[in-house]
Amino acid sequence: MSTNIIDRLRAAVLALLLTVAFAAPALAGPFEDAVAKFANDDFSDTAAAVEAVAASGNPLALPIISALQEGRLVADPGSKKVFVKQADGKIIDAATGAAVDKLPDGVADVRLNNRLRRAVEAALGSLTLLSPDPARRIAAAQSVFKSHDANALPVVEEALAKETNRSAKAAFTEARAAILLFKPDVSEADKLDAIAVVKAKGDQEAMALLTSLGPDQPPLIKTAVAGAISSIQSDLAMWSMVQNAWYGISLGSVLLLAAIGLAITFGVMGVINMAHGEMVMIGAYTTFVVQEVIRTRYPGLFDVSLLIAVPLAFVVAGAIGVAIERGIIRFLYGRPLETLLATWGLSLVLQQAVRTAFGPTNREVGNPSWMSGAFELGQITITYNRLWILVFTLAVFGILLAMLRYTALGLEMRAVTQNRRMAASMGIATSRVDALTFGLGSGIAGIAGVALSQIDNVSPNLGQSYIIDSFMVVVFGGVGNLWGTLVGAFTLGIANKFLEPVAGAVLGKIAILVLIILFIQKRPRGLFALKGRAVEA
Amino acid sequence: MQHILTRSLDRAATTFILVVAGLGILISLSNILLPAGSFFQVPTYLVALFGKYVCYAILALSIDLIWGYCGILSLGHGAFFALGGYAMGMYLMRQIGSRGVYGNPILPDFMVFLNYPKLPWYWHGFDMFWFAALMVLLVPGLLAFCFGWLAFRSRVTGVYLSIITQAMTYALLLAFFRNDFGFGGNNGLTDFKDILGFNVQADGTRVALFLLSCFSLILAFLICRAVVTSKLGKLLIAIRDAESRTRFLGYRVESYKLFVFTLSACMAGVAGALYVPQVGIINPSEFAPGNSIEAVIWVAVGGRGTLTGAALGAVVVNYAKTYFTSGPLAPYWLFMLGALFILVTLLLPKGIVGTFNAWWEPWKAQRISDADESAAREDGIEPKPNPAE
Amino acid sequence: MLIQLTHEIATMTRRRWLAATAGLVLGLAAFGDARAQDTIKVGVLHSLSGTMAISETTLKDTILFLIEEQNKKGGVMGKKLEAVVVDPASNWPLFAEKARELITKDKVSVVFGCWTSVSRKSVLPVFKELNSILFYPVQYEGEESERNVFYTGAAPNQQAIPAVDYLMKDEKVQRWVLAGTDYVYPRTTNKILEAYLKSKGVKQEDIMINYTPFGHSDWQTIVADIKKFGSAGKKTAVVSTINGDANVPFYKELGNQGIKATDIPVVAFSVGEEELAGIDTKPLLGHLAAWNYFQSIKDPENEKFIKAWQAYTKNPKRVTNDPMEAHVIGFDMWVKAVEKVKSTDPDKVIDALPGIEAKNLTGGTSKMLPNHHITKPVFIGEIKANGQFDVVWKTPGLVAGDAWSKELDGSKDLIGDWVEKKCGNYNTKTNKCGGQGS
Amino acid sequence: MNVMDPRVTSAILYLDGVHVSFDGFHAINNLSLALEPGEMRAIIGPNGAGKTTMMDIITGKTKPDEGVVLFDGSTDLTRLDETRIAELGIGRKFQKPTVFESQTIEDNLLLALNVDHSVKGTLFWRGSKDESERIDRVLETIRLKDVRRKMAGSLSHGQKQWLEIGMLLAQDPKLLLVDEPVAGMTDVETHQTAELLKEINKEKTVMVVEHDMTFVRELGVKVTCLHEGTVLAEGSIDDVSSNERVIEVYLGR
Repeated sequence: MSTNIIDRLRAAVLALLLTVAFAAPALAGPFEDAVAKFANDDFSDTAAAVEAVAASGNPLALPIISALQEGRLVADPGSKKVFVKQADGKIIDAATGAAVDKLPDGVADVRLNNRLRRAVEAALGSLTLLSPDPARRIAAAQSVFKSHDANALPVVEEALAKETNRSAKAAFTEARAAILLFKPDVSEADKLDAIAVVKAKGDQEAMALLTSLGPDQPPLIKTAVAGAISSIQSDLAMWSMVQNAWYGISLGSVLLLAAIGLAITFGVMGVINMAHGEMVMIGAYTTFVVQEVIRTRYPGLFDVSLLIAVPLAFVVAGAIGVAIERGIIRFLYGRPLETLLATWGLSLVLQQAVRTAFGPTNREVGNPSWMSGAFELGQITITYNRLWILVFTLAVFGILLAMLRYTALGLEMRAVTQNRRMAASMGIATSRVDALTFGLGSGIAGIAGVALSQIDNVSPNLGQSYIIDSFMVVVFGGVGNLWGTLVGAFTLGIANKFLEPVAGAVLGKIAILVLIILFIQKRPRGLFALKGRAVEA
Repeated sequence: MQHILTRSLDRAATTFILVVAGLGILISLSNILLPAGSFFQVPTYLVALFGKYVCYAILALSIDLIWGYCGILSLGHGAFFALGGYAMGMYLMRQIGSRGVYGNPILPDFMVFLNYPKLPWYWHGFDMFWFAALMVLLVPGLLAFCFGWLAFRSRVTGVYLSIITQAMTYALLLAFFRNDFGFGGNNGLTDFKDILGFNVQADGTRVALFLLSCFSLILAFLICRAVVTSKLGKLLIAIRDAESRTRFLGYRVESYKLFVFTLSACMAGVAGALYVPQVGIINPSEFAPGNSIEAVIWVAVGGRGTLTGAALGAVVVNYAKTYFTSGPLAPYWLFMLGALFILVTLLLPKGIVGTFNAWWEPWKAQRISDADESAAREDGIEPKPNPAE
Repeated sequence: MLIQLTHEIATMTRRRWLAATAGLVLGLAAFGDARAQDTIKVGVLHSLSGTMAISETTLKDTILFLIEEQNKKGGVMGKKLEAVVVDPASNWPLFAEKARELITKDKVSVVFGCWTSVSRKSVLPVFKELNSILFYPVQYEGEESERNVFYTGAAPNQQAIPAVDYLMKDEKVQRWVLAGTDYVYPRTTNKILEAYLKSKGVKQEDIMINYTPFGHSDWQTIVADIKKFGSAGKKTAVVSTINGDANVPFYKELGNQGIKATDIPVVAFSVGEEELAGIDTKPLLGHLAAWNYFQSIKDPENEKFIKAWQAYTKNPKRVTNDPMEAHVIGFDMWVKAVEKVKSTDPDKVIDALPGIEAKNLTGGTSKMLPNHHITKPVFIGEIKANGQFDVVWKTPGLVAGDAWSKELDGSKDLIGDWVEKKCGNYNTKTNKCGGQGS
Repeated sequence: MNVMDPRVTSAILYLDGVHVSFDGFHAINNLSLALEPGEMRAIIGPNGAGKTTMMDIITGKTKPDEGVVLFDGSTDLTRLDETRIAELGIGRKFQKPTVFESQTIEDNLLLALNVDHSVKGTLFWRGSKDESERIDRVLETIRLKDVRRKMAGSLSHGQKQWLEIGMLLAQDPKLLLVDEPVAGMTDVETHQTAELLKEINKEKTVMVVEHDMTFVRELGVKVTCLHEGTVLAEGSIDDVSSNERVIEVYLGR
């Protein structure tokens, strides 16, 4: 307990040091006056209040500023009283720390803008360099690395000395190196050591730090910096290849997900289903409805909303698919181009139906916490939603393959598509298999919609943006071959992402389309074409 | 030449030509001669609207020629239409001269505010009508020739061909969207003033353009008839129904496909060129794959493999679109259009004219003696479902 | 050929010809019916289907709402207003066709409509030819002043430049990413901004310009590039003219890659309350938008409007946005102009409109200028967690809309003045109407 | 291959050491075969023996992985495409009768005539007396004169087979490849077809692929039995049908 207070005091001293530079006059007033300024609803006053409170050394400073950051600080403009809503729901008077039963009427949140948010972060950062939570210490050290403020050096060094956590220790070492690098009265040897540390960090921030060092340096330092920069640069170039590859794989997984359903309805059944995109859209809207119900009735389930949505989307889209097959497609077998026409009409109807039912605007589908944010792998950022979509896509693909190979339905499906008459004479109910196959393709499009709702708009136009790409993928991979679809999707995705930095997003896409056209000349039946005379029989 | 005309003009074909010419003249006269507001006067906006339909009808004919007769399903024919339109649009842009908002005598407005120092090389020559008219044929024709030469030689058929034509138009869509491409980006080309010295917005010019479109429709129809009634037309159907058979008979299938594909692209280009001055804008959305698919649907609705059907389908579907997008039904028009497409495929698989022929022919065959048998087949041969597609 | 034709005509029965002609005449008559005009018709030309329905449907509803409110007050000049709604279906040539239909067939007195620049460009010749009035409610690239069009949305100097000023002064931004969808509005806006930034001493290497296609959905590469660009040690901001559907995946990627507003703020010109309704805004806290109106602005007029609007749409959560306010102002101005001249005659109304004032919803009074643009306040709002904006800055007074940008070489000498000069592109250097040349 | 082999110069069709495989499946395996001018040869073999694939190779539809295919002693067919090979004078009837179903019988034959096959030639084509006489003659031969204006699609299966043979005649090739001409025919029709082929053989070289042993016997020509893409036996029908390996293959192991 006592060390905690000492820590806080130290922090307050540091904060004082940090803020003197640009906030000298605010020191005068007592703590209560400073707090009252929060009630003025004026950004400059709030800024002044933050500085004064942080510098006050008052034990209430940390709770007040954290509350401000988290939007829990409210003020009554009439009485100029300021209150902290604590995380446990209790309310205290910010100036006195006394508990309050009930907020007076007319209180409003103390507003922030970006400048203030940074000031709050900085204040909290300095207040938390010695925080017991290692994650907060690391964050604080990182913000020092960016600001490389010499005033923080004593605290950083102290923290470094007693730090036991490995990552935190590394962060403090880097922060110290950054400070030393910019501090004027440091020996050359120390500076060279600092450069080595920064070079070892090797990321964008290290690069930014080194480049901002400026040209007026002793020759030895200058060469060391130049060497470090070029080494980081070549490192980063290598990483950017890895990054492009990852982006390509990620884009490929999205393409694959959108195309798998089509690979079944189009590739296996030969039905040109222009309403495929709308099945994806229906899946996305199913997710929306699921989340909406969860939000209003069972907020605790939000993180599993997608797990609930996946089977539901499969059932909803699959059922609609079966209905389409029974109602329209089955009358059109043997006339594949007519199915194009009818399903195009259908896609117009479905789009407008969704527009009428849900309105024309985008609908909000949230990311569950496990699909938000990103993690660093080496020098690249991998976002969780993309990663999960990749995993999900491969799982869907694997399950589908296994289903086609090992289940009775899969066997019947393959039998019917290879030789309908033979299958029928062997007692397979071909029309049932047709309906189920189409339902399966549509259902998979539906679950694709669940995943795509995580990265794209949920609007009536959602499906349209994927239909052309999906057809390209299936045709490029070779109609009737699921592996072809897989390889096709990833090839197009990766090619696109390597072209994009060179040619730009638009030209890159044009180049891909031209490449597909040329590729089809070379292999008129796609990447994995069926060979032999059966093809044309 | 005489024998080509004789065999092209059977009873149905002549009726079609007379109806188009009659309607064209009637509408024009009514617009010019009758006082505005009178019950029988066709207002100018309708003349422009009909002109648009006629251009679509030409596009539909061009699609029917390759799809209905030769089995090539192009899902990118809108690209040729749009290219023809752009060629005309570029001419019309150059005709604006110094009347643009910036008053630059050479550069179109969009080039002025995007800081083009001078006219890009590919804009040169478009100030001359003959050059633009040539390009209307040449650009779509050349693209179709190159594309077809590659695709048909490699024997890309069926759905693969359809999808790469779609890729082609999609790539062009993206390219024309780019402002750096020098065609006005998303806004395209618009605010035209003159065509051949006549104000494009004057009633007289509109009527003249409408008549010209009707004339072009008749001409396109005659060319299509001449092609499909020739031995080449029989061969196209043969290719559609049994491509490898024709190959083993010693025909170079790719040459035939290339010929008819290029011809069709040129026709689509002309349709686009006539369309632009009448609607007053050409922009990249004409390249949208959806537009091309819709054009194919016109043909299917009217009757694939019947030339009159293709033209009729274009007019019917577009009239429906015009009708349904106004008034109290406006929010629901997509339901109606979608339902129309579904119902036509389910209930009238041969399209309007195809179904009519199937119902009319047996009855008529009784009346017409065997001597006149060639006429009995109308201009259509029912397409056989082709599993290869 | 002639012989063949005459032969066929001769063999055709007379009856068939009669039938054909009769059918034709009936068909044509169905097109043009003009009903007696006991109401004043107002055309609504907004896409209700296709890609733009997402934005434009609300504007259609707004006009219907305003007409209903006006009719409750007794209409205009004692006549009821009647809305004529058409659906141009996000199809640009169809916009022109429908505009023509509204003016010629339905004989509307005024049209409220369009969203995209290309739709406006498409209908422009029609309005000029048929001499009617269009109210255009969306922020746009400027470089236009037409006699028949009234621009109630923001010109670039009413949105882009104040936003950049704010970032420069308040956020001390030194490095700029200009990201936009590749069409005219972003191109022109970025051109103007680039010139403006350079005039403020920003170096070329501190400006990154990036264009993406419509509906771009894979932002991984571009967001990573922005991140890289922003880690060069100088304070960086993104000025986004990304349009429509592409925004949601863009913001989602920003949020997921951890770009916070405190690191690299994004200021958008096309993202309003409607667009945010489709996004989980928690990760976007603090990103900015510049508009002339925000729903969150505390003003009695605004609160009254929001209440009435939500009652009209029977949706207590229905949001309002900037283009809606533009329609509110435009509609009010039109009503006032018509009542002033006691006529719906387009020439009279067009002449009456400049100088008309109407209350906007943010506590001020906007005025129609001789260049057919209006005066507007400019607000910068920060995105809040609830999908609304928190106004962090506003211009001290109203800003007059410039039809022609002062930052572009081609137009710096041009002004639009339909009151004295009767000219949309009057050159103040040469004192001539008609742009730079002649 | 031995170039000095006398057969190389005399044979109208010469296959030597031909291999084709599809995705690892050896459809044709070291196939060697020679046809003398004026000869009629029957090819038999169980399903999957490679009969149709062999025809694909001769007509240029499938390219062999290795091996020699010569026509008229000197022309290398592996370098040519279907159209060129047809022009050289090799006509082919498919296993499944393939005629232009939505056109009249006359028009089917008209399209088959070996006249100008260029785009220009067909576009500006006008019938000539010589052409219509040739068509009449073929119609006579294939006994379809009475129904000449009927759609080919309305013909019976057997009639379609004949029409296709008629198209081969109109094409006037040197070598006819006839794939299963009597499948689905009545006994009478089968007999008539045999007569027809014998008639044709008076002027042209013919290769017939057929399952129907009665028919093959009726033709009374040299028989080659294929199995798994290679020649199993060759000789008169009696020799071949008494060959133990042939019996084994046909009756199964």
